[in-house]
Amino acid sequence: MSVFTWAMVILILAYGLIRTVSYAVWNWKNNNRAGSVFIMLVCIVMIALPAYILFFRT
Amino acid sequence: MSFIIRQLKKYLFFEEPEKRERFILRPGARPADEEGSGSFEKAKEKKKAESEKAPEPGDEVKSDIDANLTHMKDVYSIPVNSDIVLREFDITYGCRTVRAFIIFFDGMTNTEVINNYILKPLMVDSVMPLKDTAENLEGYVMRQLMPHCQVNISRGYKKAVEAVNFGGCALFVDGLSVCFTADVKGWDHRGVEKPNNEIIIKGPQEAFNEVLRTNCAQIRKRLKDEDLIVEDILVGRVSRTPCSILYIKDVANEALVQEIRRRLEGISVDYMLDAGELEQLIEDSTVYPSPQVISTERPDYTAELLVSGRVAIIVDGSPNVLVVPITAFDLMHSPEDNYIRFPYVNLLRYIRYIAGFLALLLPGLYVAITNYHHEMIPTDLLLAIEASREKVPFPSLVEILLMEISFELIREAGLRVPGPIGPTLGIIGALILGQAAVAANIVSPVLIIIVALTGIGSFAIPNYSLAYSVRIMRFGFIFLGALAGFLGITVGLFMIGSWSTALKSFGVPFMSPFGPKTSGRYKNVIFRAPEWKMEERPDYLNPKKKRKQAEYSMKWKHGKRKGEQD
Amino acid sequence: MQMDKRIRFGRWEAIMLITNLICTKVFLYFNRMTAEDTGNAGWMMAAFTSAMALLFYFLVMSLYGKFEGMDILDIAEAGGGKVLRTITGFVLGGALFVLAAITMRKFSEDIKTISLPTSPLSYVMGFFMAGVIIAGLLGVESIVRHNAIVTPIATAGYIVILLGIMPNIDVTNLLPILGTGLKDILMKGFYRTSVFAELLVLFMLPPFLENPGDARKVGYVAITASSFFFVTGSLVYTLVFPYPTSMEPFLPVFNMARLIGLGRFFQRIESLFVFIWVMSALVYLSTVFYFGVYTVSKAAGLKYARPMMIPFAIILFSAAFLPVDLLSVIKIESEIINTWGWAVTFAFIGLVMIAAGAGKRAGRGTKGR
Amino acid sequence: MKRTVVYLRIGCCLLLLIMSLALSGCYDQREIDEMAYPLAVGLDVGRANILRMTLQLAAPLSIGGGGGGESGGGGGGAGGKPVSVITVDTPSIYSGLNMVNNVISKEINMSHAKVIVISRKLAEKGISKYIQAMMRGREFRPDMFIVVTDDPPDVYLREVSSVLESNPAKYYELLLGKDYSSYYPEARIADFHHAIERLDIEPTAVLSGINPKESVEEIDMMGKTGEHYLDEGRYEAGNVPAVSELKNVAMGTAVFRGGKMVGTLNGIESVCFQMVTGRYNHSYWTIPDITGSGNVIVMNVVQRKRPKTTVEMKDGKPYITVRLDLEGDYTSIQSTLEHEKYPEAIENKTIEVIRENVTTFLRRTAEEFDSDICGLGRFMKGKFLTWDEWEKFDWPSHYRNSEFNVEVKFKIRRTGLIIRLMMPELSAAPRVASGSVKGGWLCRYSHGPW
Repeated sequence: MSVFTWAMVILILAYGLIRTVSYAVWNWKNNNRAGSVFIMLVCIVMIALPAYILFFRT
Repeated sequence: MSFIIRQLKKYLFFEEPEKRERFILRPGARPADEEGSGSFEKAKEKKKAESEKAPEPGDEVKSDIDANLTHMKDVYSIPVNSDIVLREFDITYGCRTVRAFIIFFDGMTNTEVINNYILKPLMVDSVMPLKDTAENLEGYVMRQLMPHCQVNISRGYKKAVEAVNFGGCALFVDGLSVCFTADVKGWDHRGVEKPNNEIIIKGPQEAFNEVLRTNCAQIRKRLKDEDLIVEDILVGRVSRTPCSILYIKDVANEALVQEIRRRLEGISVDYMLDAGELEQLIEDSTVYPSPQVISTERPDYTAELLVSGRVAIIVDGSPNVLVVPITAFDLMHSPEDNYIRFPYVNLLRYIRYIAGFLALLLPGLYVAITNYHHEMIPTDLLLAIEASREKVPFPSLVEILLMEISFELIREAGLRVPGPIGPTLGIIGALILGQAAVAANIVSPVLIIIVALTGIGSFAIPNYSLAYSVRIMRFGFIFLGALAGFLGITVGLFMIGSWSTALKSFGVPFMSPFGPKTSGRYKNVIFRAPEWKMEERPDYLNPKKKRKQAEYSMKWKHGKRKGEQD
Repeated sequence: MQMDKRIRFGRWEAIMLITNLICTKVFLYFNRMTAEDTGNAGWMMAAFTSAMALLFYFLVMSLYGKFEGMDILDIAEAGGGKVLRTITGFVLGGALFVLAAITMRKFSEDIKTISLPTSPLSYVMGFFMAGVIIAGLLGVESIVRHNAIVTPIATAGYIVILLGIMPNIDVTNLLPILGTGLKDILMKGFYRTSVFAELLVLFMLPPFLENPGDARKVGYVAITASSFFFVTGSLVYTLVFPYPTSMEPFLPVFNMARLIGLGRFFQRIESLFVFIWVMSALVYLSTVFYFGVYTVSKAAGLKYARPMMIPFAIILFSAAFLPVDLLSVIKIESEIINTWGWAVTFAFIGLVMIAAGAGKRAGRGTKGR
Repeated sequence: MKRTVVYLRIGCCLLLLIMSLALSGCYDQREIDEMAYPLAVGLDVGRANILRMTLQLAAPLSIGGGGGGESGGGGGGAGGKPVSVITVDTPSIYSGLNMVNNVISKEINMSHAKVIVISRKLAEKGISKYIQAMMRGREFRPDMFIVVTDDPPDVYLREVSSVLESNPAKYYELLLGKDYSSYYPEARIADFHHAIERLDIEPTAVLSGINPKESVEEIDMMGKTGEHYLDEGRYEAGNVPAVSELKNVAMGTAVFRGGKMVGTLNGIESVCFQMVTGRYNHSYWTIPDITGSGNVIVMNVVQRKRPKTTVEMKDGKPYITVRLDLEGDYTSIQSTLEHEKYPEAIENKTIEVIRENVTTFLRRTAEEFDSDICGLGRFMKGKFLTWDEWEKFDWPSHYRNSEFNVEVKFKIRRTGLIIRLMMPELSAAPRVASGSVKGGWLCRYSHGPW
C-alpha cells in the first residue's frame, strides 16, 4: 500500500475513533453508562479488526 | 483561528443535534401549534392587529409640523439627497390656515397625480366654503381633500417612510399627529411582454414583468376566484422588498401556507432584490444541485400550479415567480404540456426524459464503456472508434473534458456576446472548433457526436435551473465513469438517488410520487393522462380539495341531449 | 429514537423493502444453490421453500397479535425485561451484520470478477462502502424510499433478462422431474428457508409503518412476491442451463444474461445489468446495514443511531475482509447463512415472542406500562 | 443550518473518498486503442509445445477506415489487410495470450473473438479442456462459433479474406450465424460446453476447410459419374466443386463424442441432423423425377413444426420414433411432364427421399459414431423420476443399439410464381410430348401458350 493509502486509512480510523469516543463521553454524561460502555467496546473492535486485517493476518 | 478550531470541533466531536421541527406536509394537516382555528384565520387576525398597532415609542408622528419636518429632512438627508422632493404649502381650513408639506421621490411617482389629486384639492379646493364645519381636520383631509383612491393614515414615521420609499407620497399637516400616505407610484417599467425564456408555441404569450401588482393582476385575471389570496410580506430589513404569497384559500394546504409564511418572515437579510435570491433563502437544501422551487415567468403556468394546490411567491422587481412545493418530476414538465393534445404531450415528455438522460449520463457512459466495458460495443463500431482514436494523443477522459469545457465555454460566451453575433459565435464555435479539433487529431470524431448530443439534450430540459444542475452532475459522472466504469456510475446514481429521496421541498418528498408512493403516478408525472382524466390534484400536496374535475368531466358525452328530452 | 419518531412510511414502501432484501440473492447465487441442492428440480425446491416460509411466518405472526405496532425489541422488553431486550437486539443486529458483511464481500467479488478483474478488492468495496455510508447517514427515510424506486426497476430488468433468454430454453431440461430426489427437495428445502432470513428486518419495522397493522400483510405479500422471483428464477435457469453444467456458473443470472443474443446488435448487453445489480445491491446493503446499526443501538439504549454509522461501517468494511478467499465466502454463505438463517429469523423470534407472551401473562405487561 | 453542516460533512467524506480512489489509480481502465482485438482463435496440435495457437487480430485502421486524419498522412487505409495473424506454440490458451503480448504492443482482449477454429487433429485428441478454459474466462464470449477444419488453423485463418465485408467479424457472424443454409449447424461454444457434460446429447461443430481450387480445371478433374446428377449436399468442406476468391468453405458437421471428434457429416446429413433437432430452417432438396428420367424436381423444404420424438425401450433396445412435419414449395420442375398435376406422387417421392436420408443419418450416428448428437436421450429422461436413476441407466451405452423409425409428413403448399396446371380440369394447355429432356423447361417458359 502506498503512503497515501496508509494516510487515508489512519485518517479515517482516527476520525471515526475521535467522534465515536466523544459520543461515548456524551452518553456517559447523560447517564447512559451501559450505552457508553457498549460504544467503547465498539471502538475497540473498530480499531482491532482493521489492525488484525492489516498487520496480523498471514 | 478560533473559528477553525470551533469548526474542527464540530466535525470531530459529537454534539447533540438541536431539536428542529422538520416540516412534513401531512394529509389534512393543520399547523401543529394551532389546534382548532385554521392558520388562515390566525393570519387574518395577525394582519388586522398589525395594521392597528400603535407605533413604537419615538416613532410617533408629532403634532408639531416643524418637528415632523426636521425628522423627515433628517431621514432623507435633505438637502444632500437630490431626488427627494419636499413641498411645503398651506391648507386653508375653515378660517384658519394650516401649514403642511408633502414629501415624495421624483421619478418614482406620478407628478400629474400629485398635482391634480393631492396638491390641487389641498391648496385650492380647501378654500371653498365648507358644507360641514367639523372640527376634525384629520377626517376632513382624509374624506374630502384628497380625491385619490389609495390614501392611508399612519401614526408612525416608519410606515410613512416605507410608503415614500415605495413610490408613495406622504402628507404632514400641522396640528395632526398622523400623516397621510397616498400611493402615487409612477415609475417607468416594462410593459407586459412576451416571455423571453420559457417560449412555447401554443398558449398564452404573456409574461410577468417587474411590477408586483401587475404580476398579481396577471394571475388574478386568469383565476377569477375570490378565494385567491394575495398576502403581502416585506422581506429584507433595509430593502423592505414587498413579496406576495399567492394561494387559493380553499385548495392549498394551510400548513403549507403557514410554513411559507414562517420561512419568509424568518429571513433576516438587509437587501433582497430578486426572486433568485429569495429562492436561495427559502429552499430546503442549498447544496443539492437541482432546484427545489419552480421559478417561472409565465402567469398561465403559475395559475395552473396554483390550481393544483401549490403556492406562488411574487417578489417585487423580479419577473420570475417562485412556485412551491415541487417534486423532481415537475421540473421536467413544460407549461405547454397543458395546451397541446395528449398524444403529443406524451411523445414530448418521453423525448424530454431521454434528453435528460443523455445530458446527464451520456459522456459518463461513453467514458465507462470505452475504458472498461469494451465487449459492449458492437465490433464494427469498436474498430471504428479504435481507428479514430489511433492518432489522438489524450486519454478519452481528457478528451471528453476538453470538449465539454469548450462546449460550456461556447455556451457562456454566446450568452455574453451582444445580440446578433451570439448564434453566429455558437455556430462558429461548434462547427469550426469541432471540425478543426478532429482534423488536428485532438479529439476523435465519435466524441464530437457524444458532446453534441449531450449539449442538445441539456437544452431540451424544460427547466433552466435543472439544466444547470444536470451539467454539473455530468462532470461527476464523467469522473465516476473513468474511475470504475458502470460500477462508479451506478454508485453515483445511488448517491444522488439517496440524496434526492432524503430531500424535501417544503415538506413534500422530492421524489414523490414514486418514493414514497402516492396515488396518481400515471396521471401527470412521467406520462400525462388525457385532460378529462385529470380528476385529482396531486396527492402529495395534500390539498383541501382532492378533486378538480367531476368524475365525468365531459358531461356532454353522458346525459341526454336537450332535444331528446323534450 | 431521535427524529425518527416522526418518520412514517406506507405499506408499498415496506413491501418493496422486504422484497428487495429477500430477492437480491437471486442475482447472486440462488439459482446455482438450488441446482446444487436438488439438480434440475430447483424450482420445486424454491416453491417448497417459499411455502415453508409462509407457514413459519404464519406461525410467528400468530404469536404477534398481542403486540401490534411494537418492534421485536419492545416485545422482548415487555416479556423479559431489559436483559431479553439486549440479547434480542444483539442477536438480530449481529445476524444482520453478518448478512451485510458477507453480501458486501460477495458483491464486490462479483463485480471484480465480471468487470474489474485487476482492481484490488478494497477498491471495489470502497465504492459500495461509500454508498452504504451515505445512505446510512441520510437515514431510514431515504433508504426506504430508494427501495420503493429501485425495486420496480430491478424487477423490470430481471424480467427483461428472463424474456431475452427465452429463445435458449429447452423444456426437456426439466426432466427427470424430481431432480436429485424428493428427499433432497424436502430436507434441503426446509433448511433453505434461510433465504428468507432478511425477513427479520420486518420485525423492526412496525413502529415506522403508517398503519402498524400492516406489518402482517407486508410480510405475506413480500414472501409471495419473493417466491415468484425464486421460482421463475430457478425455473428459467434450469431451462437454459442443463443440470450438470448448471452447478458451474459463478453468477447464474449474469451467465444467463451473457447468453442473450437477439440478432447481431442486441447482444453482449450483460454489462448493462451491472447497473441493476449494483443498484439493488447498494439498496440491500444500506438497508441491512442501517437496520443492523439501528437495532444494536436501540438495544444498547443509545439515543442516536447516526453517530454509530461510521464506526460500524469501518467494522463492516474490515469484517468483509475476514474470509480469506472467495471459496470460504461461498462456504460460509451456503453452509452457515443459508442453512441456519431460519433459526434466527423464525425460531429465535418465535421463542422471543413466546417468552414475551408468557411474561406478559405473568403480569409484567401491566408493570411495563 | 445544521442540515447544511450534515451535507457538508457528507460532501467532505465523498470528496476524500473520491480523491483517495482517484489517487489509488484506476486499475482496470484501458483505452480502446490500447487493446488488440482478435476476431478468431485457431487451435492446433503444437510442434514445439502442446498447443499451436493462432490469433487473427483485427487491424482497425484498415477496417475502421483510417483515423479521420487528412493531415496525418496515412489516411484512407483501404489498402491494408484487415487482419494480421499471429501463431505461437504454447502449453495452454492463456499462456499463449501471454506469449502473443510479447510480440505485439497492445494488450490482447478476447471479448470480440467471434470464432474458434480447431484443427481436426486436435479435435480428435480431445478439446474439452480448452473449451472449459474458455468458458471460465471472462473475456471469451459464450456465443463464439466453433469450427473444425481439416487444414491447420494457422493456414485457414490466413486464408480468410472476405470480399463482401471489410470486417472479418461481420463475415463470421453472417456466415456461421446465418439461417439460410442448412448445410452446417449453428454451433456455439456454450452449447458445446453443455453437451460435453451432458449425458443426453453430444456436441457438434461446424466443419469448414480451405477449398484450394484455383481454376475450373480443377473442378473438371474431380470427375463425374455419368449423366446422373449428384446431390449438392454430398460434399464436405474442402472438396466442394467451387472456385472463388474466398478459399474457406463451411459445409458439413464435425461429430464429437465427449470432447473428442469421431467423424464428419456431409452437407445433406447436416440437413437431416438439423431436421431431427428441430433447428432446420429451410433448404432446397433435389428430388429425382418420378418418371426416372435424369431430371430433378427442386423443392424448397421448410420445417412446419418441431419434430416429435419418442423413445421406447424394448428388450433393452431403444426404439426411437422421429416424426418430422415438413412442407415445401416447388422451385423448379425440370421435366416437361406436368408434374404439378400429381402432387401426391411428388410428395411421396420427397417423403421417401427425406426418410431415407434421415434414417441413414440416424443409423450412422448410432452405429458409426456412437454419438447421440441429436439429443434423442432428452426424450428418454422423462421416463425417470430422479437424476440418480437416469445416470444409472447410462443412456450413451444404449444409444448404439437404437432402432430408428422415421415418419415424415410432407405437403406441397405453394408453387412459386407459376401456378398453371395445378388443376387439370381448368388447364387447357396443350400437352408437350415427353422425352425432350434437353431444354424442356426452357420451352415452357419461352414458348408457352399464354
